[in-house]
Parts: sequence; C-alpha cells; structure tokens
Amino acid sequence: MSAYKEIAGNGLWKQNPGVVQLLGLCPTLAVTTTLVNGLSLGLATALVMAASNGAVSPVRRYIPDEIRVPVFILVIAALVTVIDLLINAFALPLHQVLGIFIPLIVVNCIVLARVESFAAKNEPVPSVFDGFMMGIGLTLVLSLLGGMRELVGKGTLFSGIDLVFGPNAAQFIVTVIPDYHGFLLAILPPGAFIGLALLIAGRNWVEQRKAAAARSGNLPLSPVTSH
Amino acid sequence: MNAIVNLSELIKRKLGKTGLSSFNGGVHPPQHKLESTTSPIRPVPPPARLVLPLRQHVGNVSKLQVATGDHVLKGQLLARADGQVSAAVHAPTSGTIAAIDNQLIPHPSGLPDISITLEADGRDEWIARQPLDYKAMSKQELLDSLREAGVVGLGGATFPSHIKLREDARHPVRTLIINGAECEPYISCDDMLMRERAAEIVRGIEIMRYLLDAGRCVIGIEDNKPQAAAAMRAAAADSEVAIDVAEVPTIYPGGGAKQLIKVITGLEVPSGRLPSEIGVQCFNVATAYSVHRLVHHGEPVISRIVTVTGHVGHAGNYEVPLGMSIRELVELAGGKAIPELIMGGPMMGFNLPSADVPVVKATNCIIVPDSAMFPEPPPALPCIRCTRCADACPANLQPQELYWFSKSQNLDKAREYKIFDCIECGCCTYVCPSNIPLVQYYRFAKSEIIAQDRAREAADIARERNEFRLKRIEREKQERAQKHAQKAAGAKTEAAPADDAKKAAIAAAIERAKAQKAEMTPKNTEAVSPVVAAEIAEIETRRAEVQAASTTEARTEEKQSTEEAK
Amino acid sequence: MLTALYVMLGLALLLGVVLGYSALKFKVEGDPLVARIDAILPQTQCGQCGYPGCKPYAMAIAKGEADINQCPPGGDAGVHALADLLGVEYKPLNAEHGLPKPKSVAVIDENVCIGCTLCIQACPVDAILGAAKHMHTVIASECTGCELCVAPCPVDCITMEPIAESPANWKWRYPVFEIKPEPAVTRKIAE
Amino acid sequence: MNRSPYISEAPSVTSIMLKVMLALVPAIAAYVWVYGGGILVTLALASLTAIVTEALMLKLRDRPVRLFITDGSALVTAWLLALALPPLAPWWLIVLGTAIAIVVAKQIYGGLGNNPFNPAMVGYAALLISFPALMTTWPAPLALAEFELGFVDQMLFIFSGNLPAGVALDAVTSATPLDYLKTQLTLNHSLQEITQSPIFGTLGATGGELVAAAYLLGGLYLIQQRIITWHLPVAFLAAIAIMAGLFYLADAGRFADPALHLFGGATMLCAFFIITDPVSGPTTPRGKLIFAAGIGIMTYVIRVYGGYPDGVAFAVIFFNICVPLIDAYTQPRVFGHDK
Repeated sequence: MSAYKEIAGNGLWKQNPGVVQLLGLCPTLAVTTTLVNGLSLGLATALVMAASNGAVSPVRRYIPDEIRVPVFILVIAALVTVIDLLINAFALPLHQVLGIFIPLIVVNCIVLARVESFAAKNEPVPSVFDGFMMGIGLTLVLSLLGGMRELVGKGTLFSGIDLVFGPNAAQFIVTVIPDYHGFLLAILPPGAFIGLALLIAGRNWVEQRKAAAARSGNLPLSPVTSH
Repeated sequence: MNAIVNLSELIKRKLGKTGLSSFNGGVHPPQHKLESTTSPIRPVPPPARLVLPLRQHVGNVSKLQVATGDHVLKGQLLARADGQVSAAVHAPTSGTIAAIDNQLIPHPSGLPDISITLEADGRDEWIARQPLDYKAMSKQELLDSLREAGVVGLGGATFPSHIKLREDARHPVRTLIINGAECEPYISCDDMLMRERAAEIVRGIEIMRYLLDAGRCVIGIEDNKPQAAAAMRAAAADSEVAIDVAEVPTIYPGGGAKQLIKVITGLEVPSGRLPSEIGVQCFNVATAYSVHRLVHHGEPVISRIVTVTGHVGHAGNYEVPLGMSIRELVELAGGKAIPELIMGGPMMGFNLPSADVPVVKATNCIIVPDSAMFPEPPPALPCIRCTRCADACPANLQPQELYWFSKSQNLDKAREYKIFDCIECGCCTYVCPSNIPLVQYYRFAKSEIIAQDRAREAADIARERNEFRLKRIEREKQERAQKHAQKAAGAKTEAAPADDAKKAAIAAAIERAKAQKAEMTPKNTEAVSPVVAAEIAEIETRRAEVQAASTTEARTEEKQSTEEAK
Repeated sequence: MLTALYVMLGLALLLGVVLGYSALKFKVEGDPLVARIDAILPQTQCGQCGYPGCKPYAMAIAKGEADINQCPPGGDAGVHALADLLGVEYKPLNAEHGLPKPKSVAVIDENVCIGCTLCIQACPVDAILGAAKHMHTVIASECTGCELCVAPCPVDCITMEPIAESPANWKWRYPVFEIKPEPAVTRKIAE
Repeated sequence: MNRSPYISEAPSVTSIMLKVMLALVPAIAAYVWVYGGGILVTLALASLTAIVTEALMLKLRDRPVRLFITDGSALVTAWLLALALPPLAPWWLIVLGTAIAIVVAKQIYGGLGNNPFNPAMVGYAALLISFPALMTTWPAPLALAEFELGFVDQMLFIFSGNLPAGVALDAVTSATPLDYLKTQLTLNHSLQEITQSPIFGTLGATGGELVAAAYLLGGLYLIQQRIITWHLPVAFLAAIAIMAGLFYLADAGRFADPALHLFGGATMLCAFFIITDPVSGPTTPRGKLIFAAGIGIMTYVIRVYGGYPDGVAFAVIFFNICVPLIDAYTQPRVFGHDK
C-alpha cells in the first residue's frame, strides 16, 4: 500500500507537475483566469492522464523502443479526442470557454512525461493511479491559481460555475469583495506568471522550512564568506 | 568622464601633431611623486645580512652554485640560470653563505621560497670585473653573458632580458621602445634614474639597439617628468645613434608595455602575442642601465633603485643591494616597519606578508602608508552597471561582465569575454561607485582558469598514459596466448606426419629464439621490461618538459609585458 | 469512418518508412557520451569508484550502472559537472567511495626500497621507474596520486605526500564576500 | 589581504542617486506651477511606500537594511513613478504602483543592481493595464481648468476622492494631448482641427511643455555631472524626431509634428531619467544607441498605432528584455583583438 501512498504523495506534493516539474505550463498559465476554468481543465487533464497511463501500461512490452513516442502520442490523442467530444456534448458553454485548450492536452508534456516515465515501466493499476494523482496535483495547482487570479482580479470565486452545472448553479458564485474595482493585471497573462511564481515560492518555502526543521534546528549558515 | 577627458586629449593631440596615438580609457590618479623626487638617489650602506631568493625572475628557479659555509665575493655567481627562461643570482656584497633554506619572499601569496642567506663580512670586496668589448663578441656570447649576469626586466615583471634581446629572423625588431613612462603614483625610481644617470642609460640602449639591430629607438617618458625628459634628450643627443625622446601624455596606465607601444607606434600588440611579433620590443630604463653596468663595468645585477615613500622621514630613492631586508630599508628612510607595507604602487602593488622580506629585482617601490592614506573601502554594493569601469578600461574590456562571470565562477564565460586581456591595472576598481574589488575577482578567476588548464593537461597526459599501458598489457596478453597456442600446436606436430617436420623445426627455432630473448629480459614481471617502460617514460617526460617550457615562456613573456607598467 | 481509418493507415505507413529510414541513417556508432563523461573525470585512475579506472567508470555512468557521486578525486565540482552534463540532480559525494583529499604524489623512500617492481605493476600511468633489484623512483610530474602503489609495497616504503602550496602554484583566493551581514543576522546564525 | 588598487576616486552610489533626484527638482517645480501642489503629496506618498516596502523586503531577504536603504535607489524609483502617474491619482493607486515597482520589479529579482526591468515603468505599466480609466484621467492644467483646486482640495481628492461641493470631475480634468489626438483622429477629425484645442501649447501640451523643458534641463545637468552619457538621450530623441518627422512629412494631416512628440507625453522624462537607468539598460556604447533608438521607434509606433495614448512604459520594458541580447551582440573590440 505504501507504494500507492508514495505515488499519491509524488503527484500531489513532491513531484507536483505544476509547481515542481513545471511541465505543461501553457494551459496552466492560459486558462486559469477563474477557479472554475482551472478546475475543469485540471479534471479533464487528470482524466486523460489516468486513461492514457492505463492504456499504455498493459501494452508497454509490445511497443518497440524506437517508435514509443509516436505510439504514446497516438494513444493520448485518441483519448483526448474522446474527452473533447464528451465535454462538447455535455457542457457546451464550458467547451466554448476552454476552447482550444482541451485538444491541446494532447501536447501537454506532463501527460507524455508520465506515460514515458511511469506507465512505460509499471503495471497498469499503479499507472492509472499515478496518472490520476498527477492530474489531481495539476488540478490543485490550476484551481489554486485560478482562484487566486479570480479573487484578486474580479473579487469573486466560482464565477462561471453555471457553465458547468447549468444556469441554476449561478447562485453558487461567491462575491468575496463587493464593490471591487477589479485588478485587471491578475486576469491578464502577467498575473498568471506572478501567481504561479508565488505558488512555487510558497511550496519551496514550506520545503525549506521542513528541511531546516529536519536538521534539528541548526539554522543553515548563509554563505557570508566563501573559501 | 574619461571619455570626455580622452576626447579632449585626443583633439589636443591631433591639433598638436605630436604623431602620438592613444588608447581607450585610463584614469588620472593623484601623482604623489614630488615627495620622493626632492632629493637625489641615496646610497645604502651594505647591510650585515642579505636574503637572496632563487626565484627573483620569471621562469625556472636558478641552480645553486654555492653551499652553506662558502665564502663569496661581491658580484660572485651564487646560482646559475637553469635553461633559457631563467636568470642568475649574484652576491651583492662579500661574505659567507649562512644558510640555504625557505625564507619569506615579497610575493602576494605570503609563502616562503628557497633563498640564500648571506652574512656580509663588511669588506665589500669585488670579484675581478671585466668590461666586455661587445662589438668584438658574437651576439650569442653577449646574450649568454646577460643571462649569466642576471639581467631581467626591472620594471617589475623581471622577465629575463636576454630572451627579448634575441634576434628573431621571422620578426625583425624595427622599433626599440625604452619605457620611462612610470605611470603609477608614488613611484619615482625610473624618474630619478633618468635624471641622474641619463648618459649611462643611453649607453645601455645603444647595446640593446645593437643586439636587436632596431631601426628606430624611442624613449617614452610621461609629460609629468620634464626634468627626466630633458636629461634623456640631452644624453640622447650625445649618442652616436639616433634616439628619440617622446613625451607621452600622463595617464594611468600609460606605462603598460602594450599601452606605451600603442601610444608611440600606433600598433596594438595582438592578444596573446609578443610585442616582437609586430616588430617592437620594449624595455624599462633601469634594464638598459643594468645592461650598461654589465657591459661597460663588468658588474652583474646586484642592486636596484627603490622608491621609499609615504609615511617616512626621508622619502626618496635609494640604491639598495638586492637581498636587503625591507625593514632595514624603511627604518633607514626614517619610517616605521609597520605590517601594512606596500610593495609597488597604489594601483597594482600588494601588501607585503611581513617587513622582514628582502628587496628583490622586482622591488621598485615601498610605500609606508599611514592610517589616512589608503582607507579601507566602504562595503561593496551590488554592481549597478553604470559602465564607468568600461569607460576606464585600457584594454577596452567590459569589466562589469567579467565581474559577473568571475563572481559566479563561470570561468568559461570569463575566458570568452577575454579575461586574459585584462592587465590588472586596477582602473575599473578605481572608478567603481559600488566599491567592488573588481581586480581581485579577475585575479581569482585567472588563477583558477590557469589551475584548471593545468589540471586538464595533466589529466590528458594521465589518460594517454593509462590507455597506452592498457594497450601494452593487452598486447602482451595476446602474445602470451599466441605462445601457448604455438606450444600446443607444437606438441601436436610431434605426432604429425613427417612432411610437417620441417615446419616443426622452424617453429622450434623460433621458440628457442624467443626463449633466449625472454631470458635476456628480467623475468621478475609479466609486464614489458621496465627498461623499455623507463625509456618510454623518459622520452615522454622530456616531451612534456619541452611543451611545458614553451608554454611557460609564452605565458610569462606576456605577463611580463603587462607588468612592465610599474 | 472508413476515411478516417484510411488516413490513419496511410499516415502510419508513411511515417513508419520515415522512422525506419532515420533509424538506419542517423545511427550513432559508439557512445559519444562516454568520451564526454571521461573528459570530466580527473583521470587519477585510482579505482575508488569501484571500477578499474576512469574510462570504465565513465562507461558505467553512461549505461546508468554507476552513480555520479563515486569519484572522490573529482570532488564536488566533478559531481556538479557530471550532473550538468547528464541533466540529473546533483548529489553529494558518496562517502563509501572515500573522501576528497588534497592532491598528493607518491614518494618512495629510496633507502628502504628493495626493488621488487610490485609498485611498477600497480601504477596505472607508468609513473614509476626502476628495474628488478634496483631502486625505484616516482616521476612526480606524471603521478596522479591514486595511491594504488602504496598497498602492494612489501616494505611500506611508499608514502603519499600532499603537494605543498608554493609561490609557483599558489592561487588568488575568492574575494571576501562584500556584503557584511548586520549584527542581528549574525546573531541569529550564531544562536 | 592584497586589495590593490588602494585608492579610489569614485562617487558613491548614494551621491549618484542624490544627483538624479536633484535633477528632478526643476521638473517638480514646473509640475507645481502647472498642476498645483498635489504632486508633492504624491511624491511624499510614493517615497514613504518605497522606503517601507524596500525595508520590509530587505528584512525578509536577510539583507543589510540600512546599507541598502541609504543608497537612495528606492527613492529615485518612487519619484520617477510619482512623476509618471496622473497628478491627482488616488492614494491607493500610488501606494499600489510603488509597491509593485519595489517588491515585484526590484526586490524579487534581487534588489539593487539585479532588476532586469525598470522598476518605475513596471509599476506604471501594471497600473495602466489594470486601471486604464484612472490612469488616463489627467487633471487639466490650472490655467485651463474650469475650477482651480487648491493644495488642500487636491490633497483631499487624492485621499478621499471627494471634490469640493458643487465641482464636477469634468471641471478639473481634461484629456492629455496625446490621448485627445488619438480619440479625435479615430473620429476622422483632421489634425488642424484637433490642434485648435486649447490643451495644445506651442510645442507640446499647454503646461506639459514647461515640465518637459524642466526635464530637459535636469537631464543636461546629469550629462554635465557625468551621471549619464549622451548616447541614450540623443539616440532616443533622435529616433522619435526622425520617426515623427518622416510621418509628418508624409501626411501632415494625420500625423502630429515632431515637436508634439518630443515635448508631449513622457518623452523628456523617458529620455533623461527612465532609459538612462543603468541597471536595466545595456552597457556597451553601440548597445546604448540601439537600445535607445529602439525604444524611440517603438514609443512612436505605440503612440500612433497602439491602444494606449503613450507607449513609453511598454517600449522601455520591451527593450529591457532585449538588453542581454543587445549587449552580447555589441561587445566592443578588445585591445589587441581583430574586429
């Protein structure tokens, strides 16, 4: 069981795709204008990752090494197309918002990276789990970033939730700061970079704290003089 | 600022039609030369004890010719030049060799080095001195006697002069430049030498000119030394050969060999090359003087003029026997031998590790600072890329880039941005508003790169030797295997049909010969005979030595040209 | 639906041909990586890494059999260089393989040496001269300081002497860091 | 320790920064003359924010606070930003902009000497993107305003957003000439009609041209003091003048004359105080010319074809990114090397 725990830990924290591996930044930065957008794309990616890992792992022994990359891409592309069609069928408004970023999951390197580095070397069940946890890790980052940008930029949370759950869900939109001027920078691309940087910094800070604590309270000597 | 100053100077020069060129950058630090030029050069009584490091020059450490307890006369050879890039050491007075051991030397490392300690007997007794009739000798003989007399560049770089005075068929020297620029603040030993011994310097220049067969000869003197220039001009007028005196503008580091060559000839010494390759050779005035002393008086290099200045009672120039303790010299000049003594000028000098180090051939100036003279710089701030350093750099480098690379130890990049063209003149640090010790970073990066290169060369040699050894072992293994196979085959042929008997006989003969051969070589090892290995090793060592010597020669000669500034 | 299949099939065939051609055409003989790793290794040939020399270790790293932190003579800088080259994360030297020491050379006590040639056979770079029953000597400039000659000597006449710093090989130090921490910071560190 | 050279003639970083601030004084005086004393409040607020945020960040980064606070660079950033903002910007806008400039653009990148972008321009651009309406609301010069706000009124407006009773916002604001020009041109008015408006002065904007002239004066002082070299301002102004001149010659009915571009907007501030920031600029002489000319051309292009009335901030930030590239390709010939 500890193996699964480790996989989960890797996906959610240690090897988090968004803030540690820094893979697949294009959608991370582009669609996280609101919490709902980030969450939806994250979940879609998680689904694709779980499915592609699950699809590649059983056939990994039969794929010649030279053509593994085309094969992986083919599998991922097929699965993404399915997901794209699914969202198009059941949540058209969301599909219109996320637009090109759903097909673009194909070339999201985090998907290929997990297939290559995990599914191609492990049994199907852990592979599916790894893909899913990595996806969830990415979802966490995307929704956090989306939430931050939405909050700072518009003063609301969950705006656009009606796109996913229908017009009735509009009541779930939370207006955190009433009468907000709006801080456009957060919504625009620079806001995404700054926000992601803050998330990475936050994670590093926590890690360094942990490492410092592990060194039994010995504060690391800063390099005041060298040599 | 310097851009403006340079521009105005350039215009002035263009209008004045002096025929002089100029270089980029440079600074105008306060001169502080008056303190030490008010009184004539003073002689120094021979001290009781002298310490003579064997490494007073660039190149191989000279070979000892005396042993502890020997009595030597003034001017007697103590250590002979070892190979071409080397220079001899002589006794500055008569006395007894008290010790030959490691002593502190005036070097920025503060490390001791092998030195001869001489106890003077007080008689100051000369060996027989023989003036040389240089026109009657072959040039090679004259060069050899320069080498044996320990004549090195006295501008501070101490590169053996006989190498620079060799005629080179590929690069004939058209212009001989005598460097009397002396651009560093405080230092005035060349100035005083020129004022007082102009005629002797000119005699030396005549000999140098004869050796190099140079077409043109120019003495470059900064225009802040009008008396020296006048003296030299008068002495040059008396000479039978044409010697020009060029008054070059006073700007630091205008006395750097490359900078002076640029100013006088308009030519730039290509990076990593020697001035002789563009038909120029440059010597310090004091070097010319010591050539004269040797040729016309038969005296080797046993003393030099040293400026003692700063916080002393009698600042001035002293003619000091080599090996004299700097403590004694400073006390003689009426100063205190404090630990912060500086050898050289304030721009390129360094703190002596102790006052108890000897005067060596490179010692041109001793500054005794008082507390207010050279205050500790305020804490360094980050570089703000103001490019004052780039404006001041005489080599036209981008010091701020070199600083980044040196600081982050990105040595490849530092090399790519031409850190080895830096002459460590200190102009960049002088003008830095952030008080960054730029030159220290460059020195660090340079010596780190040189050490890395050496390590890489050593690794390459080791790799080659290891591969060679593995191949050899492999070959021997195959040979043994073959031998076994042949033996086995031979055993079979015993029973083989008779027509194979002939072949067997041949094989047996070969076998015998081989056995004989094997007997001749020592059987102690499975490996190839150590004799062969030794031979190979010896050849390779020699090759490596030759390579090393040629690289040091190039490197040191280049270094020398930059240090000639002092 | 059929069109889709045909398109995919056609593409597969076409791209398969391209892939096959590239696999044959651009095949790399040997492993250039080994040479690049070998160039970083210090060529001490000491075998502390567990391989009989620098090249075998380089091959083992290239194959992924050995870790990058097994070379004490290469030091921390060596591990960093290897990590950079291979694009893996730096890790501190593995103490199992020994610790970095100052560079030294072997010196044979010539009064004790019996001329057994055992050290000559052990030397990976043929840096020891001598013949049977004759005194041996080390060519200091060729000695890599690998210490392989020390163990075989039956009379323990070989010692490793660190290369002393002299004015000839002395290096300028890294300038003392320019930003002095404020007293408060120093105190925190000291506590 | 061997620390040669032992002597130095360099001015300190602090004295350089102080001279830059001194060079800004004429412009501030002109500002007060033209727009009233509100700018002093803005300056004070920005300075305070800069000092506080800088000290806070230095503390967080474990750097010597006093050493870096006294270098004066944060104050210069604050002043430049304050002078670039609309004179009656609300207090929180000033605080936010300065904080972004110091925290995001300067300290996060490593503080003094390490910021790749001009901090004042990053702060300005962030505000301009986020609050376009506020950032383009300029008060009318006192001489043109329907209602003249006193110092206290201006201060109240900055802090509370309230105007004296009975005064409408329109009565105290007007479009800037560049803004006006842009909007009117899109309405197909001819240049001749547009420039009839009283907001245009002889050279640039009424009042604005005085401020621009004061910047020019301060800039000349900096050149005389050898704080900046001539390369940057000359190349920048020449590029704008040439661009504007060419377009003006091509179609005087659609493109404003060079004088308006030189003395209008933030041209003079940029030429002598913004692009001359050494930290975020190139270091080679040729690089400086390319950098400044590039900013000039881009500024003009944004003014004429872009979505914003003035393009200085974006042009500067854009060319800040190019600095390493420019430096790499314009390395001067080193002594003893061939070209």
